Amino acid sequence: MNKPNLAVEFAGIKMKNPVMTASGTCGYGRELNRIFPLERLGGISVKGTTLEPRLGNNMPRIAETPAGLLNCVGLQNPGAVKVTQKELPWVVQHDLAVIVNIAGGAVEDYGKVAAMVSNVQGVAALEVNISCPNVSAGGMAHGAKPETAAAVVKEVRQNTNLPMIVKLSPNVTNIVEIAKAVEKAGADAVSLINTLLGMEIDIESRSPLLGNKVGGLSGPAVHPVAVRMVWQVAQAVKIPIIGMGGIMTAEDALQFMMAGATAIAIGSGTMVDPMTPIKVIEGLEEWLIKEGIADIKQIIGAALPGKL
Amino acid sequence: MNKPNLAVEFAGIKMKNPVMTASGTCGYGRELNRIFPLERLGGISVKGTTLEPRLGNNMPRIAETPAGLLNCVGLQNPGAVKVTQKELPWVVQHDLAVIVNIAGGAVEDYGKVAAMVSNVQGVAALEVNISCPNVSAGGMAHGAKPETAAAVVKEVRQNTNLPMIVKLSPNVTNIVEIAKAVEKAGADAVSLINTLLGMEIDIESRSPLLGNKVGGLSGPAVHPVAVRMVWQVAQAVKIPIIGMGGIMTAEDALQFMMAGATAIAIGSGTMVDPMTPIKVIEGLEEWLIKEGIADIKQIIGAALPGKL
Amino acid sequence: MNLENARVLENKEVKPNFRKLKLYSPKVAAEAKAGQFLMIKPTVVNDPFLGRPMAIYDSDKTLGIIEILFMIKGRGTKLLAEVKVDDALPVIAPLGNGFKITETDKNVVCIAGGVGMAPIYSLIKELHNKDISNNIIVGARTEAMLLGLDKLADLCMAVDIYTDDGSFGSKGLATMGLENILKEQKIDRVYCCGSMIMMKNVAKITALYGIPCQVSLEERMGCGIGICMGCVCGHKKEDGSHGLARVCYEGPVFDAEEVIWHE
Amino acid sequence: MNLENARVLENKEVKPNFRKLKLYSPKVAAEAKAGQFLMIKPTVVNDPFLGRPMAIYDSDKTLGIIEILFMIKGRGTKLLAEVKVDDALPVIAPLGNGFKITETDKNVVCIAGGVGMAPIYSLIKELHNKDISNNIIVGARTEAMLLGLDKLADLCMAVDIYTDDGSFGSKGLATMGLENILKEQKIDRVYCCGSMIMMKNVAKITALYGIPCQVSLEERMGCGIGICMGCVCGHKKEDGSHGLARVCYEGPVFDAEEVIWHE
Ligand SMILES: Cc1cc2nc3c(=O)[nH]c(=O)nc-3n(C[C@H](O)[C@H](O)[C@H](O)COP(=O)(O)OP(=O)(O)OC[C@H]3O[C@@H](n4cnc5c(N)ncnc54)[C@H](O)[C@@H]3O)c2cc1C
Ligand SMILES: Cc1cc2nc3c(=O)[nH]c(=O)nc-3n(C[C@H](O)[C@H](O)[C@H](O)COP(=O)(O)OP(=O)(O)OC[C@H]3O[C@@H](n4cnc5c(N)ncnc54)[C@H](O)[C@@H]3O)c2cc1C
Ligand SMILES: Cc1cc2nc3c(=O)[nH]c(=O)nc-3n(C[C@H](O)[C@H](O)[C@H](O)COP(=O)(O)O)c2cc1C
Ligand SMILES: Cc1cc2nc3c(=O)[nH]c(=O)nc-3n(C[C@H](O)[C@H](O)[C@H](O)COP(=O)(O)O)c2cc1C
Ligand code: FES
Ligand code: FES
Repeated sequence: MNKPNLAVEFAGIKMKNPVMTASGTCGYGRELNRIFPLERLGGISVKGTTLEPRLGNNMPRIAETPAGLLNCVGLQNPGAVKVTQKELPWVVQHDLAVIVNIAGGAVEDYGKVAAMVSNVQGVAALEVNISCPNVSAGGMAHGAKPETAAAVVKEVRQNTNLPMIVKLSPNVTNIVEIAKAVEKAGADAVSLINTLLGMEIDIESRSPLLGNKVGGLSGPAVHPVAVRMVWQVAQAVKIPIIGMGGIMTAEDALQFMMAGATAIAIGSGTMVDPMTPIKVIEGLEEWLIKEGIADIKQIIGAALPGKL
Repeated sequence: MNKPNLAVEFAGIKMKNPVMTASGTCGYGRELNRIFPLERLGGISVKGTTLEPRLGNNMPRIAETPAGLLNCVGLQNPGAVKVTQKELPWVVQHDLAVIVNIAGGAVEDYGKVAAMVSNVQGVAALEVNISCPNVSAGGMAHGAKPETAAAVVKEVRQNTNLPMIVKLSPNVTNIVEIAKAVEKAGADAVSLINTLLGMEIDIESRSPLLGNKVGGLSGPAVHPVAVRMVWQVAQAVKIPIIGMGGIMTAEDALQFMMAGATAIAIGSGTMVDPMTPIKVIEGLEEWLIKEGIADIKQIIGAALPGKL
Repeated sequence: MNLENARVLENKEVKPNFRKLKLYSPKVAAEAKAGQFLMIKPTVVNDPFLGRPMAIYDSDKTLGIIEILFMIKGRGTKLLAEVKVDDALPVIAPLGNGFKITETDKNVVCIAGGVGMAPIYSLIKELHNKDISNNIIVGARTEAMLLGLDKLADLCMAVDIYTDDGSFGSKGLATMGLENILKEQKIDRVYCCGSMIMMKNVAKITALYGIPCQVSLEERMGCGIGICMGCVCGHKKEDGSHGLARVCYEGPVFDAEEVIWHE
Repeated sequence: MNLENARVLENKEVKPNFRKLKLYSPKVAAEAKAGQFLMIKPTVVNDPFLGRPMAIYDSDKTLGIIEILFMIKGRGTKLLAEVKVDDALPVIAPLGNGFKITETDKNVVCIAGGVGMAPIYSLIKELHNKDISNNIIVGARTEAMLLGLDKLADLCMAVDIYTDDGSFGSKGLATMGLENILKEQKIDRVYCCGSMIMMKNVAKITALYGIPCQVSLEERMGCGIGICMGCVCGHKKEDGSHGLARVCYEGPVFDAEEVIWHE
């Protein structure tokens, strides 16, 4: 059989394969590029960018959990100016879809960062992280309610012509409702899931282990929750989905694609073994060959109702 | 040092130690009693009881996940009549706190089951499972909203004089809001967490693996989410908390108690190794001795803000 | 029932993709009955999380040894294939109800399909010890999936072999062999472990001939010890009503007529 | 940097609660520099999930062997203590920036506190090979926590030993030894790995004497390769501004004066 086609295209974003690295787990690509050529990836979602530089949270920022980890890095980043001037120009030189993850406290900050990033030539899309606490609404995440989520999306929409991916938080009663709201507000795609809110307590010191007390849970532990959410959202919205949460193998990635994701992202998996994204790409290719499938697009949504 | 005191008392429930088995993972205790004397446990929460007998969901009902499992047993049980006549009389003979987990589709069903169970001598408390789909509200879980959760609690309150524990679902944006609502509606205690909604896709058949498509995630994978929720709820309500989710060791249990739980329950851990509850009890005792703590009650809530 | 970490004595490939593990587990060896199973984990950590149900293939009370025979299927059995001698594997065993042997039986049939040989072999050994005459039928898709013939040869047992592709023995299904025997001999009882479709067909044939039959079912399991309701099968009760039975606790061996087969 | 499953050649207790692992890893042995570390996992499965950072204690390019020296602390190191010869352990190595040796240095001091001996020993070996005169100070809470003395004896190196309880060597802190040396000798550079408090005090003393000092920091790590921002420490930049540096990527060895110490 010929080499199967791994390329996907969605929301105006072209990727040679559906595998991205997830925001916050690959910096701006420099370190990974020393391990494998960044071009091997379909895309990269760089570390969350905020308007002002941020030092992030106190240490410890990482706690190991069963089949996963908690982090409270807290959006440490050099701020939108430095990111657009120093980091993005480097990464966009590489032949892969560069997605800039943006975050903020105030709604207007999202708009400002979006406008700045949109001026950088070669950026493929914005990914709007709405899991951050909404400063003007008492610290509840923007993404916790349909209205507040939509407000951020509208603000960003007014400040960019780039494809806009909205990254959903899983810490909600009804993810479908949020996905529909951001679709209606102008999102071109959704990515899910961000981390689940968790805590680890250090029984020696009898206090929460992380510097920020709570942290975000990621890794294989969350995979079933993420697959379920993608499967639900895929049935409710028309915009494409980037699926993520606990992907370690091509099989894990295939579950997301069958649940309706057009592309997938890997975060914690890269942290534990930086070759994970490459192994997943190779594994997808092998699986397609084994199954005699010429184009990976054929399996997108295969597990959705009515597709059997 | 003398043997430390492991006994706890809350909401009128007395336990010789804070360790229970979680509903749905110990039947009515008969099978476990062949492995260790049931009396070793502080308490047992029997399989969810519904008004009518239920056959539960189609097979497969179990899917393994990273550090956990999905189940869609679907409340298979012989119905309230048989449970009160055949199962409860057997289990209440044993010297441990017998907690009867009750479930239903319609709000009135909860009330009826509560009334029937309350007539059985020797039952220590009811545990009201509000994670079940609310049949008269389109299948959304009773526990998904403060109002619907409170409605169930009020209905049960009118039908029982037993201590009422309300078991919260973690699939919500704001667990604190729900906990407060059920406290206000008359709950004597809350237990958390029930399972997280998840899905596993069988890439061979390209469809969801479980008979019910979605299932409930439990086991170590959910431990950080559960500890976080207990820690949040403990700061918001005055009623006691039974903590559960992924407990495999005494250390896991201690995290819950330091986060504010007065007692803890073990589910998946018992499934993988039926001696887990006993190992946890022994481990708690050893830890107390090592730390020179005379009474386990001293560590309850130790990791809450202001306790340092 | 015992919970212990059983030491690996041998991990051997018996056919491509099939392996046999020898475990040191005197207590289990002492208690095990034909048709019972164990829950086994390939590691002492929480990955994989659940135990894997495996029939007890053989056991030796004197040496304190048990054996399992398994197909490498998914991640758990892949890891099980890689365990080393002296590794200690968490085991809960023996579990479930094994085959019920009627001492007064004169002449029975045992049918094993593929890796279904695992529980059937231990049954054959027990019938052999009890001097009950036994017709053994072994079926497999192809020669490379015929298992346990060496051990049967050690017992000096004659075997009727069927492969779907005719690569070994007669070409066809094991059920053909069963019908031949039932036509020619007086059979007191039939025992079977194989694929669901094989067992269903064996159940049909034995029902037709009015001969009692026991089958050993397979289901995905959570606990293996009857506490989670994860492994149920459709089951006719004595009063004729339909209900559910736990494969791990009421089974895995059932009277074929009690089982409600899926379409 | 290499990612591989390194084979265990030896797993030995060196003191109660401290073990040494010998791993076969020719590529890592060929590349490793004093003060670099590796991320190692005790199992090939996902439990534990994260690698554990461990200094490269020793390496032998010719034999392709590396060693780590570790304290049994939590679950990961407990499992690491139980690995067997021939187990293959996932390793990412060598990582981070090691100690920077200045070839023109005449006379230096190396201070190791407890298991901080691991990176310091490989530094001592390198300084020894480069014929740089070296004063070695080893500190530990008590005799049972003094590590690596055997290996230092093999190099025929004299060692100044301090224990908090006086159970071996002088009673007191290693920093006392440092002050004595600084008072008496001309020292070009001080290297240190130990507890945070020890390193902070060494940094204070060397700053007072105006002597350059390198410390090897410890932080909880996610990735070990610089991509997660999980392991930062307070850091003074060249322009004097305060920021953060990744212990795994910009470190683990830092010039002491660049480090912003916690109170
Ligand atoms: C009572 C009983 C006895 C068995 N005896 C044997 C035997 O002697 N030899 C043998 O090779 N196999 C036997 N099986 C089947 C064996 O349990 C599965 O092949 C094995 O669990 C697959 O595990 P895995 O990790 O390779 O597959 P995965 O698909 O990775 O397993 C994922 C999960 O699904 C379960 N699962 C997957 N397939 C099956 C299956 N067919 N039956 C039950 N659970 C499954 C696993 O236990 C695990 O929990 C028996 C099953 C049962 C119920
Ligand atoms: C660069 C570097 C080099 C090190 N070299 C050595 C060495 O040579 N010998 C040695 O004994 N120890 C060394 N350590 C410390 C060692 O990494 C920890 O003792 C070890 O990770 C504890 O793991 P655990 O599973 O036993 O503890 P657990 O508490 O169960 O570990 C849980 C998590 O916390 C992390 N963690 C816990 N304690 C520490 C710690 N003190 N430092 C960093 N992470 C921690 C673990 O890596 C893991 O992710 C080094 C640390 C760093 C950062
Ligand atoms: C250390 C770390 C930092 C992260 N930082 C960000 C971030 O800046 N912006 C964001 O949208 N998501 C961030 N995430 C979430 C990941 O992008 C991803 O959504 C999540 O980890 C689930 O995927 P995984 O299980 O493959 O890690 C971070 C995750 C980790 C582990
Ligand atoms: C197989 C299975 C069946 C369950 N059945 C019930 C039930 O009937 N009622 C209920 O309230 N919770 C039920 N639960 C949830 C558990 O009681 C518990 O809340 C959850 O599993 C988290 O604890 P664990 O991680 O220790 O398993 C069930 C869980 C499992 C795994
Ligand atoms: S597997 Fe749990 S009841 Fe059978
Ligand atoms: S551990 Fe990830 S950046 Fe250092």
